[in-house]
Amino acid sequence: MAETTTNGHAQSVVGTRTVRPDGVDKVTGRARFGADFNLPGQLIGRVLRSPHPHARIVSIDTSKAEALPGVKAVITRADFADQPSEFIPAGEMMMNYKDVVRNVMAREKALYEGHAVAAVAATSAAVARRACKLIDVQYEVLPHVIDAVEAMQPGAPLLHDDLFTVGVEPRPDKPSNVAKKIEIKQGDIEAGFQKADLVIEREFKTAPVHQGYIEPHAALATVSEDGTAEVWCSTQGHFIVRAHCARLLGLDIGKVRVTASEIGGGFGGKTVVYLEPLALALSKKAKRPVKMVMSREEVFKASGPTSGATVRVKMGATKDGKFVAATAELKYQAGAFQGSPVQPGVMCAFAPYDIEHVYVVGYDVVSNRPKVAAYRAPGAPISEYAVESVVDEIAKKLDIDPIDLRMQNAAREGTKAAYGPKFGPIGLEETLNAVKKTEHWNAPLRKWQGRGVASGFWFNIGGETCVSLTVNEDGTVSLVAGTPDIGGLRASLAAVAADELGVPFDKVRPIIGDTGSLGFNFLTGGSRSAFSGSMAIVEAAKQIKADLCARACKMWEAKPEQVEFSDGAVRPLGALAEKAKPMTIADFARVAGKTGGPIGGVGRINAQGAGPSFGTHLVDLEVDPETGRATILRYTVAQDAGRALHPAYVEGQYQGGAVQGIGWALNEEYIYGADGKLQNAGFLDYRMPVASDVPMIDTVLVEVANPKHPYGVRGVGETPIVPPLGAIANAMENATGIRFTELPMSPPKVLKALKEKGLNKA
Amino acid sequence: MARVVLVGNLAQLTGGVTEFELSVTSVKQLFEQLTELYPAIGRHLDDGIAVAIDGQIYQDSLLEPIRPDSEVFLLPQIAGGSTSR
Amino acid sequence: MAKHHIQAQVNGDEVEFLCETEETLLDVLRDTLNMTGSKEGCSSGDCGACSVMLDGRLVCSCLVLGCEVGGRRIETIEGMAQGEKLHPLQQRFLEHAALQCGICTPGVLVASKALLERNSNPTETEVRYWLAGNLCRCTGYDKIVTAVMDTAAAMRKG
Amino acid sequence: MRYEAPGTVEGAVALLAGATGEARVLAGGTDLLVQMRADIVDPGLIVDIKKIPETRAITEEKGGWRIGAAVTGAELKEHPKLKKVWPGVVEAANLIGSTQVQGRATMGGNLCNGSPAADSVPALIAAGALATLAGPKGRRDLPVEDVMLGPRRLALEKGEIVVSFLLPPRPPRSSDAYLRFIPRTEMDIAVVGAGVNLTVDGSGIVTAARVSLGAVAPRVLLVPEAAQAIIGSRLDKPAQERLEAAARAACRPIDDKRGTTEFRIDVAAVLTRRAALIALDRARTS
Repeated sequence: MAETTTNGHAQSVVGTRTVRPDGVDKVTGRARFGADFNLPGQLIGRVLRSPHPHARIVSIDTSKAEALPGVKAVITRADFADQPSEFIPAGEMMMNYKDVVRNVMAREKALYEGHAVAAVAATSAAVARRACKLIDVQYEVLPHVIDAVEAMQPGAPLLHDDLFTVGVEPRPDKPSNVAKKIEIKQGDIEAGFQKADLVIEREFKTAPVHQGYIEPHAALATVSEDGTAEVWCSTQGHFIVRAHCARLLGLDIGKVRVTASEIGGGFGGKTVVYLEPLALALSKKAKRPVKMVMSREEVFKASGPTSGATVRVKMGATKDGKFVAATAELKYQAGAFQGSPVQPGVMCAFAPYDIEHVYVVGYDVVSNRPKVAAYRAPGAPISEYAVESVVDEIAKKLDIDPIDLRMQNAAREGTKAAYGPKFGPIGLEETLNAVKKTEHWNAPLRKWQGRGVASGFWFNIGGETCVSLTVNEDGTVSLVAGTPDIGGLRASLAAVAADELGVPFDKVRPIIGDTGSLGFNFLTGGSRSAFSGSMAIVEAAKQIKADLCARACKMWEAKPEQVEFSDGAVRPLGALAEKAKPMTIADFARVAGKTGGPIGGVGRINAQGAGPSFGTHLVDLEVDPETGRATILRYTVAQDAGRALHPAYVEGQYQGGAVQGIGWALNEEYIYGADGKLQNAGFLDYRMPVASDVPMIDTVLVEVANPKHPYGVRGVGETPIVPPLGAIANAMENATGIRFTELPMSPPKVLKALKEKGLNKA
Repeated sequence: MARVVLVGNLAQLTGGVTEFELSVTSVKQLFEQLTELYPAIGRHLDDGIAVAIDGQIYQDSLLEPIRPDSEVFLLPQIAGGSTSR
Repeated sequence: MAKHHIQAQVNGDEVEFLCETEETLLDVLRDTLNMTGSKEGCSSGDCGACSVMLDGRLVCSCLVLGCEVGGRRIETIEGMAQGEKLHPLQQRFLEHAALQCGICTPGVLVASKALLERNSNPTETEVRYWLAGNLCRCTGYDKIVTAVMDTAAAMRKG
Repeated sequence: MRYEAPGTVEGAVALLAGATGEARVLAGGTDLLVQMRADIVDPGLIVDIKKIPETRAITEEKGGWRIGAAVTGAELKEHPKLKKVWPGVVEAANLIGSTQVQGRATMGGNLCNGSPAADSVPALIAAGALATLAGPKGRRDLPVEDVMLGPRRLALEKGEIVVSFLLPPRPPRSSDAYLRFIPRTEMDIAVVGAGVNLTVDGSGIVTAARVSLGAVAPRVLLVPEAAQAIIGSRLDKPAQERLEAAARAACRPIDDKRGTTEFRIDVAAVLTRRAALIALDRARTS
């Protein structure tokens, strides 16, 4: 890889495909994930969950369970103080503490099948299992509602009698299941559609899907008599876990120490707390460490997923293809408590395009399902799938190449985004061009094969970040970051540190520190960790360089302008160069004590300037007309990374996001029975793509530098899951001539549609 | 005078007014002036609001400077960028 | 009833343990023998994260009872590297960035090793179907398949 | 929970016959262990039959093949001869689960789990396989189609186990095939399964056939009407249409999370035709 220069320092490691520092532990089984931690004397905790989707909890009798030998603690709603209504950021979405305390442990009502109603800690898993069966819960079963649209109807079963729709003036006098109505407006919609030669309006439905991380939630907690607490858990944000746990258990934040284990996938689903407060409460009662691990069934029934939704999109275009007006109505399932990702869904819907007149309205709707959690670009894949489908139909009706149509309307630097502000430098056009240049775009297709293209957008964020760099006695560097590393963060941050300080990559040891070792870090989410972390490292390295230059000046009796730091050493300039030899970081390390003490820097920032990220996906698939089964044949992802700190792990984000999107589009869904119970709470019937379901995923790394970042970095983690749904739906239309408006496009649905058109013959 | 635009539901707290001309030099001043005009909006500005100054989005950053010719948008925070704990 | 007293061979070492009938080989490995390299993703044989070799056969250790393995030979991820030296698959998984979060990696590596021991020159399709029982949610499988095929090619050259 | 691994059929039968509470036979365990974990079953006794030599053997017998009930899918696949003679049976057994599951799963377990969606059962029924049972009253042979009565309901008496399967001798120009439909390429339970076994004469006319369908009724079906539809034909278009019609007529499926009634019937017809054509092609060239 060619050497490039940013901010005057030569880069040798950034942009190369280094072996990740945490890699060896992960290929040898040594890496410790959530369930791999144990403490002497630990108890095993287990949760008793509601079998009913909606029921008033009349009484809970735990006496029989407490009497069982080996049971050391039982907790219920009575063990958690109620919380006032107050919104806080729960990972990538807002959540209300009043709801958080009710979600971790049901209070007045159980609001979904799998809702925690009690928990036990016992000397073995077997005893805990038996104890749960001995807890007597009296339920008054209530009528339930699963579908969001049904939940919006008057007379639908009401989940919360104190929930009044926000965003409607005047404030409704009756409670409902609609928590929030949000709108964005731009220009004059009526006037806009007047200018349209072609107007297309369609309604789309998507099913709720789970993040599907392979590692179930796990937590190990211990609380001592003086109220100091320690937690080891699998999370995307241990500082957030600390904040939530301290709040729910009434502990001082400073007394709670949380260590993030290696995390076995999160995708947004590990940004909230489930087991951690329960393990702490049990440990507090039992005075012993308590370990809790969810089963896969619990993961499906009581964590995640993201919203299912109904989306109506209307777009108007002139006959030469200019988009003149667009409206959308989004109804997102929030699950049992308000807080679906409908807000970002609303803001992202038309973000890739330059449209003068836009109106989008969204509804946040509760129903008897698990509370949704963030999932990779929360809310965006749903609304953008609907829009990309309509865009594809416009291209077809106007007989314009779908890439050219997107290019003609693409947002570019200076375009006023549908959600308000103007875009800075962005790479949508570049990704469209990149896709058009691929051999894939022009490859021939056979009968029953189809090709689809779609673009996608995600904001990306920065946020509070604290990173420390310490130069050790031998000149090696310890890097401590506070955002859990899910997909190669340590490799990226170590590369930046190596370049900033001019030390070899393998002399930098990056670790993820616990909450006691750094200032507050917001969680790994919003595609922020490499973006913000690398900014903080630049800041920390700056401090070290300044310190070393100052020490050199003292040692050489020189003035600041007579020295400079470059390529890993402080160098004397001009005349001074005759008397003094450059001093490397290792040289300083050896005399650190003599020259003022330990050498290090701490980057403490609230990272701003996150660069929006755009991607365009291209997919070929083949449909078996006799069974309705679609096979993905070929896939290409082009996305703007700004600057790829570690190209292999950026590609990995693109490929992983694309395949998650394939699952969302074709087979994944939460299936409920009339009884309101989840019927496919396992990997067998919740059908995530397996290795034989997908082809190689080709990637094109587009790099339109983000001017607000020292290396030009943009977040890359979330955008890759946005385009697949639309691209695959468009490919299905291209293969069959049928526009599918409901996800997943599973074989029974596809075959039914083919039959209705009399196409179900090979 | 900086041009200030409210995006989304905030306008409901200003009786529907979505655009202002305000002479402010920082986000902090902007919030103070808006709160004087519309006390109801204050609580919402404390948290959950992002500010876009000339196209660049800032997630709760009170001290960002605003130039006289700046175009400022107040929008909901994206992806929980808020850092209140 | 009393626990079963089992003697077996794990990664070449003779081990002895006590277990209840309902405890799986995975429970025994992780909780009794403290070998946490094999992961529990589903305990129903659907994710492959607990893959181990049992008398030379690839199995999900969550679908084997601990009391079944008396006198048998078990190989886990912990036994894959030879002393200081990583197995070629482990080395190439690192070089190809074939892991992200890494939770599925031990199972994928054990399964891939089993494949290459039977088929030194697998096609992409053969690799994908052999690994269909190993779920990975991070990588989209691309770099995993590439790493396995690249390792096979290198091992054929010897 | 008691665990026993007897070395003889008699030993296993005695244990099961003498059991007071719920007793379960453990072969590959790929269903039993999952059901135990999910609290669906909680047996007081588990009898592991893998230590019994005859449940683990594949032997030639009177021109046919005897396959032990506890032989794994992987072992079937690796057998040098079996795949040539009974490709349909072997490919069906090899569709049960992942590579890992193949290392454990057995046809005995697949049958005795009592699921209408069991992959190996339609192939065994199409093959005309007999199940050899052993119980307190001694041994008996039962056609595989008569072993399963309904979901989780078997014709086995208390203490009775399936010891092995007997695949009959093969006339020349005979072969079989099994196809199933799943939404993914692997790791799913069959939404529909179709097994076809047939013999053709020198001129390529079908002289004998057996057709079996899985996952379209409370039990795996033997469909004689479907067989009749192609016997005497070269499986030309009209014969294929008769075959599909007969397959459709036999289906009595349910709507569930894996597929709708309509979908199952449509796909059953398609898979039956496709499996028949594969079997025909194999028979001609065998």
